[in-house]
Amino acid sequence: MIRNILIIAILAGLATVFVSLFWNFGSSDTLTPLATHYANNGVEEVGAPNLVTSVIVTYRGLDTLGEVTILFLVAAIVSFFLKTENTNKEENSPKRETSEIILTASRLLMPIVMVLGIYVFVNGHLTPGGGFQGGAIVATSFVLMLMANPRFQINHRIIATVESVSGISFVFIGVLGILLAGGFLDNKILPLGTFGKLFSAGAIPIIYSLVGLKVGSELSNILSNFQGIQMKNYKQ
Amino acid sequence: MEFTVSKILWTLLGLFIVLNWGLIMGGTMRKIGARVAKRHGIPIYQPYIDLVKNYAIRTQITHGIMFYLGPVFRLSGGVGIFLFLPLIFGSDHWSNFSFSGDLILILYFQFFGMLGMALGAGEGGHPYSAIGIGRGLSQFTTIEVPMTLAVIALAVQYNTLSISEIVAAQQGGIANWTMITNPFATAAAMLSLLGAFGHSPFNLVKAPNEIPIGPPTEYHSTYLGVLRTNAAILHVVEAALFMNLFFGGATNWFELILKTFLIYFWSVFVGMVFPRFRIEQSVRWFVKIPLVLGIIAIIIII
Amino acid sequence: METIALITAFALILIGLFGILSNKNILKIIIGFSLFDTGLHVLIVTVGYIKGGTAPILDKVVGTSNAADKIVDPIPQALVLTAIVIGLGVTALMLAYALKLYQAKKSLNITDFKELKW
Amino acid sequence: MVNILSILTMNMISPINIIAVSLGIAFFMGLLGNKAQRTSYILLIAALLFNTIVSLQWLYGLANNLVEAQQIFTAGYKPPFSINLLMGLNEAVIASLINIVGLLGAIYMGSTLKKNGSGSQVVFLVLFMSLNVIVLSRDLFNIFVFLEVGSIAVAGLVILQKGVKAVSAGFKYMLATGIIAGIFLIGIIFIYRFTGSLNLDQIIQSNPAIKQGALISSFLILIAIILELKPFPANGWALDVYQAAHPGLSAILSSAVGTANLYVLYKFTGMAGDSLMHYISLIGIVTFVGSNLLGINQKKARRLLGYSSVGQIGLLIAIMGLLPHSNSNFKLIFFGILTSHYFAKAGLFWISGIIKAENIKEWSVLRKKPVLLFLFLSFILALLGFPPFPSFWGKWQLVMELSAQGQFAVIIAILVGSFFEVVYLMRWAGYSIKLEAGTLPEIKLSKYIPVILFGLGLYAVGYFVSQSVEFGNTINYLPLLVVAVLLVVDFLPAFVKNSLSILATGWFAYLLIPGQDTIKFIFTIIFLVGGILTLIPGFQIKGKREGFYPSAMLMFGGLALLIEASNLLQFFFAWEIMTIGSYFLIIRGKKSMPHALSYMLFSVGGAYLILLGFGMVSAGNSGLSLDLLSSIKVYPVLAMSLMAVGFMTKTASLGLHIWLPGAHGEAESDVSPMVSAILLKAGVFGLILLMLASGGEQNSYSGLFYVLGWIGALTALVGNLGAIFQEDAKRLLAYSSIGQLGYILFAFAIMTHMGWLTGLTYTINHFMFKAILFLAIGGIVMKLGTHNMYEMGGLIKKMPFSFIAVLIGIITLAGIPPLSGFGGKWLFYNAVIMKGWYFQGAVVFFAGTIAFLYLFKLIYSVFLGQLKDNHRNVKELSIWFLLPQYILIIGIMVFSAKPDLILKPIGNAIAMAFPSNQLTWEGTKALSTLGYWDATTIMVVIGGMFVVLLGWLMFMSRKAQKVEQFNMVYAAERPERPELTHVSHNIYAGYNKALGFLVAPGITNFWNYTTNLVESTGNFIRRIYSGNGQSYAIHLVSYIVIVFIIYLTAI
Repeated sequence: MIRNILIIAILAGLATVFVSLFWNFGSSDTLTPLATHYANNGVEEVGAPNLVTSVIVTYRGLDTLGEVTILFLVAAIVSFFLKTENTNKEENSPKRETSEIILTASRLLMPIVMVLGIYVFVNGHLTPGGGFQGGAIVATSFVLMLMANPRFQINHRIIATVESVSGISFVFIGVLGILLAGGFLDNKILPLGTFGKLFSAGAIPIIYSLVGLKVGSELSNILSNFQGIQMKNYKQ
Repeated sequence: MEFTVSKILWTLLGLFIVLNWGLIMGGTMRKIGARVAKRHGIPIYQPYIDLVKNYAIRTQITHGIMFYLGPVFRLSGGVGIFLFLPLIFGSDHWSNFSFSGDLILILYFQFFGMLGMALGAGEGGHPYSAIGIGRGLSQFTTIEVPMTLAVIALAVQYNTLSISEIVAAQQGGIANWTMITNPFATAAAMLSLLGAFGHSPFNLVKAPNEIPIGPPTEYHSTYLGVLRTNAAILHVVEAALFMNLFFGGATNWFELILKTFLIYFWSVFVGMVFPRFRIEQSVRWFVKIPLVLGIIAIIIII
Repeated sequence: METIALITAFALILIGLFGILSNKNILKIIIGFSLFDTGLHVLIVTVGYIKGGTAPILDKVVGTSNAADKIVDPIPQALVLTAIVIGLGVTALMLAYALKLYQAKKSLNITDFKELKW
Repeated sequence: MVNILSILTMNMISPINIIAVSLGIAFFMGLLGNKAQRTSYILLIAALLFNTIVSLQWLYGLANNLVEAQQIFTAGYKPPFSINLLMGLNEAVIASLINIVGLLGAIYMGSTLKKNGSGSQVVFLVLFMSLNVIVLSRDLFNIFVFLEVGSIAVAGLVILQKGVKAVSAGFKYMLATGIIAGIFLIGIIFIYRFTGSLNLDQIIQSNPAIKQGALISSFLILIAIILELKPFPANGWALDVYQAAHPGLSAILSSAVGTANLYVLYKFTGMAGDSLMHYISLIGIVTFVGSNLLGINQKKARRLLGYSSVGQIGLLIAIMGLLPHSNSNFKLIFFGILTSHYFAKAGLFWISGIIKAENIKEWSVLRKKPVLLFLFLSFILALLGFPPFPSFWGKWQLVMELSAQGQFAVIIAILVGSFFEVVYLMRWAGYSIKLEAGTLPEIKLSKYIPVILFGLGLYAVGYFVSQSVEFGNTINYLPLLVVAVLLVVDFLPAFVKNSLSILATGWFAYLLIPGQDTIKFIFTIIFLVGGILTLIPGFQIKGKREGFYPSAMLMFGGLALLIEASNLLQFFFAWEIMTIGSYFLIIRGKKSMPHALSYMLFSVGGAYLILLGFGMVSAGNSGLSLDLLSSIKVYPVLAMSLMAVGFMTKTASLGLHIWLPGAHGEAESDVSPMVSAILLKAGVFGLILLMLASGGEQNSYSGLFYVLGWIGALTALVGNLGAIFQEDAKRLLAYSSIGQLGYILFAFAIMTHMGWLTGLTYTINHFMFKAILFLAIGGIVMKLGTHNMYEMGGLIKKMPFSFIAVLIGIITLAGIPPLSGFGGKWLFYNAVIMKGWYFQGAVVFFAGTIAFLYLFKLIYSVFLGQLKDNHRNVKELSIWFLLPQYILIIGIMVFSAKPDLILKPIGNAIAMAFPSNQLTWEGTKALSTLGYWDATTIMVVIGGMFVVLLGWLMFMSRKAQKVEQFNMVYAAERPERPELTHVSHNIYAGYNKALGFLVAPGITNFWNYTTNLVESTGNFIRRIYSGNGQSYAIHLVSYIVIVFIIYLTAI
């Protein structure tokens, strides 16, 4: 109890920091010069209607590379972390078979969800959404399958290959940016194309698709690693 | 000053006189002591007899080289002090080799004999020697402190460390003696003297009344003779040193004999009256009264 | 509008932190983190809000010419995406840790893991 | 090599390739899967090598001005519109450091990485990629992203170590970094709000300090990055990771991640106003002091290294906040301290992984591998800022800069923190050198090589930094070169190395002696000729005597440099070199471990006071010349006192003496004379320099010298009193040294012509007789195998030559005429009376009489009395021990008979500073205003008389019969066992009863109490690290709040 009061007191102290930020906040009517620049020149420079995408993939492409790396990293860590020996016989809670209806329905839904995901990342430069969102949706399809059938096995090999190839390609495109255009991750290695079309905005659709593939496979990978433990528990 | 033959001869003559006076004085004191204790006592010439007897004994043993060297060191100590001490004020003949060093030399040369004695007795292998020496040294350290304070007081008072100059400054009547001009220093030094002469109450080191203890037990024959010779010389020259420092020195032999007798008698007198201290008692006593007197002596002259 | 959002965001952050700091159960701590992260995300989006602005996607209504006056700030929106992904990664890793910790001691109480101290 | 590099620099590889190549390879490794571990490991090494080459290439190019700093714009747009990277000289340095440790770390962790498959290697590679990015990036949010990448990678690598400890540590780490990241993010988003930019340069330009909201945002950002740097006490999580993670990872965390985060802080400090910088420095100092305080009682090696790591980084944070970054020396200081930490911490963590010993007491296995032990000690000394390591120069320059700013309180805090660090690191060093060695696990080459390379790197960088420090190029490395040679040839037998050392010492002397003034000449003789004499007994020792000669030459080299020193830096350098050397010499004794530690602690404490004093000396003055000591502008009395106390730790003055008896008493037989007769004089030398510079007779420090006089007198008393109650022969001599050094201090403090003559006479005498005594007693101790005097006795019959040497030694010590000791006494009286220091003089005199007690005990118990049964076959000491003794006896005899040979030139030399009341000479007769002293005549008179009397007695007792050992009168009994008749144990019991209270161990108790207080404070505070990860999170949040509140009240 005392501990909780102490924690509350500390958090109250932290709240004072927030309050002082709050008082200085004020509301704003105009964009920052940086945002204004993007608003005015984003289309011309990058060619994508979705300015957020421009920022993510091009202006702040290095951050995005970092994000992708984080997921990749987590996938790698989880894989060697959970792979290690764990033999717990007591964990053997027998699970009921999933009902036929759910199994069928999930199988039906899975490709649709996947397609949605692909749609979202392919159109990332045009509509709300993008590689991460699309990738997450793709991974959702695997979640669905896992939830429906705990014995569902994701093919590791394929996922790992997709993950790596898309990653390498991302980096490769980035390097192409140095060679062919203004700098690392510059999207102008391809023509900007017609504004608003699918194949426009230079390399953005490609990059975003790669990101989508990569995120999807990474998330699936993480999931499957968690599931791996589950599976082991089954087998015993 | 140089080492001329006549100088050396005069010095040897002086030494001879001092030795004889030392022997006679020693005998006299023992006689007085005996009479105080209502005994008949020895004849006054007894020290001569002892000396001759000791030197004449034929059986002699030795425990090794340092045992041998001990008495030599001891006698060197006594004779050395004599050599460096001006005996008679104003006399070239009796100033010995005092030109080579001052009061400090004499203070430190006392240690020469002590050290040799300690080492010689040590080699004797007798356990009581070590005990005796340990006690003697312990007591000695505290005896010397008031003495040093007194000497410093004197040096400051007369602005010199040369004994001849200190004596010179005291000429012209009793009023000029240090005894009068600096009574605290004198008192401190005279109390130290009690310890230095090693009479009761500070004679635990020699402890003649108890079981044989200490260096004299191990030494015999010639060695003991040497030690006795030294004792006779040392008593006179130590008394002469005090005489020079505090009691106006001596301008002739008679004055020297009188004054040294009285100074020596002071320690015998106290010894007759007071019983013996244990070693830690005497150490504590010396760091109390004499030390305080010495400090007062210094404070006065500051 | 942004006042409410801001207050919500800060409240979420504090609630999340309270969860992190007071719950002994590791899973609940991780949930606290999720709340904390959510609060942060709301905060980021709020900061990018412009009064009366619309989504920063150019179309027929919002063209290049008038975009600067109409849209909200796209940058925080880009940032929040990154933040979400990072939060996701951290959460996943924490869950993996929780699993491992549970396997080791059959406990999810954080006070049970005090082998290292002083 | 240079050619290759310059060709490389023609074509600079863009640093963006570090990211591209690393990530490309990382993704490719994912493709390889877990089967192809070998291939992926090779790829990993290749990628790290590539990074290293790129950064080194830039470093080379930028450092030599071959290329300009490069801005890299991603996506082809200029900042602030896109993320940009900057590769300047700073970045090149930091990135090179990071990439080198990455490469070597990967080699070191090779087996673990291979075992855990490509996944772990990917994580490793990504970690280093992210570290590069956060160093190079100029975009706030980008830095955040890659900091997170790094954090996650670390959290992943933590679990490479098996076991629940690592897992729970990793989880605590994640909790903490999660919260930190949140705070960071809040800061970033608001700074974007208030400045409209994420570009660091633009944000800095907009000066966030002027707007309150922006100020708070930058506060949050800075506090977040500071929290990443583990400030005390909100750092429990980090300590756990240091302790539990794979040592290879701990090394990386401490050196690479720490370095990168520090650089991020450096980049961010531009946003902070001056007021924030103030707090940053405060945080750093608190961390440095606090963490080191808590480290004191730590017994687990890696956790201890964790504490040290946190502390060092705290120091670096403090430096960042303390010095304006425009300060020309800022980078040098920072670099010096950073690289020491970097090399040493990585090296130490790596070693911890090699020897697999958890408790610091088990590190003694290092002795099985001398190279590792050498590296270990080098690393520890580097952390502590000893020369010739980079941190020495860094710390020196830091103190000088702070002094120039007048920030003495800060210097004191830093020195206190350093001191705590010395306590535990040197204790550890002692364990490794002295404790029983276990078995060393098999060492793989891949783990060995990185450690060796880092060891070498440390020395190389140390030299490099020294050349950039002001006056650093005045340092003479010759002695260190000699030490290096001796280290290399350490496998040779001892007599070869002994000859080499003697030659080298002689060579130093040959180089030094010409053109020295008298006083320096005397000390050269004491230091170097004394060195040769005390090295001679080394011929006695068989075998290799590993490590002895480098240590000895380090000490003698330091002493030589001390004499040569003409500026403060040289002096301090020499002082520290000498301290290290002597420490390694002292600790060689069988039971020396605790004593060597306390020696070290007092020495270092003293050295810090000297450093502080030097700082005050340099403040307000230009240059570093030693002459500045006479024109101190800032707190002159305080500066003088600090330096004096500093030197007095070496001379073991009262209150600072408790280390000496153990250190000198337990040292090896030929080391005791080195440290006692020679080394102590280094402190005297320092004091002499100070006192001469203070203006001699007409100084303005009379109060200080008055106090020093009393300290000297009381030291003499306490030292001598301590000696008389010893049963251990060497300790007795050691206490005697304390006493003698007390005399010396007293004499110099008198500050008159006579006083200085006394002091120098004492110095020369003490050198000679203490060397004789320690050589003789040391040789005997070695022969008999015991230090206890009551177990000896009667050795005069077996060792007559040693006896004579000791006899002459004690006569000199006691000051009995006619030997030279008396000269000292005579001068002393004159000096005391002329000065009017009667009471002090009386105390010193009393001490002198006490000396008789212990001298008698020494010579009696050892040489006289009864020979023990088990010593009946003992032989005389070997010629190697006797030779130096007799050479010194000749010296004593010459000095005794013709003191004017030495005293006249000394008198002339000091007449400049002390013109009044000089000693005048009439031939061999010295005249003062008070008295006179004719040493030659005295020698003749006493010698003549002695010979006559000896002859007479020999004649008289020519028929004396030699008797058996037990032939004596003994209360009608004949004793049969020598023990019964050798009264030696506790012979001054009566004296102890009367005056023993004077030697009650009050000072020892005081220091024990202080030590206990510090340790228990550390232990108490340490309890906040309860092991509960949640508590650590609470600490973290509270830390933010508390710092914020303090900060808020200030603005």
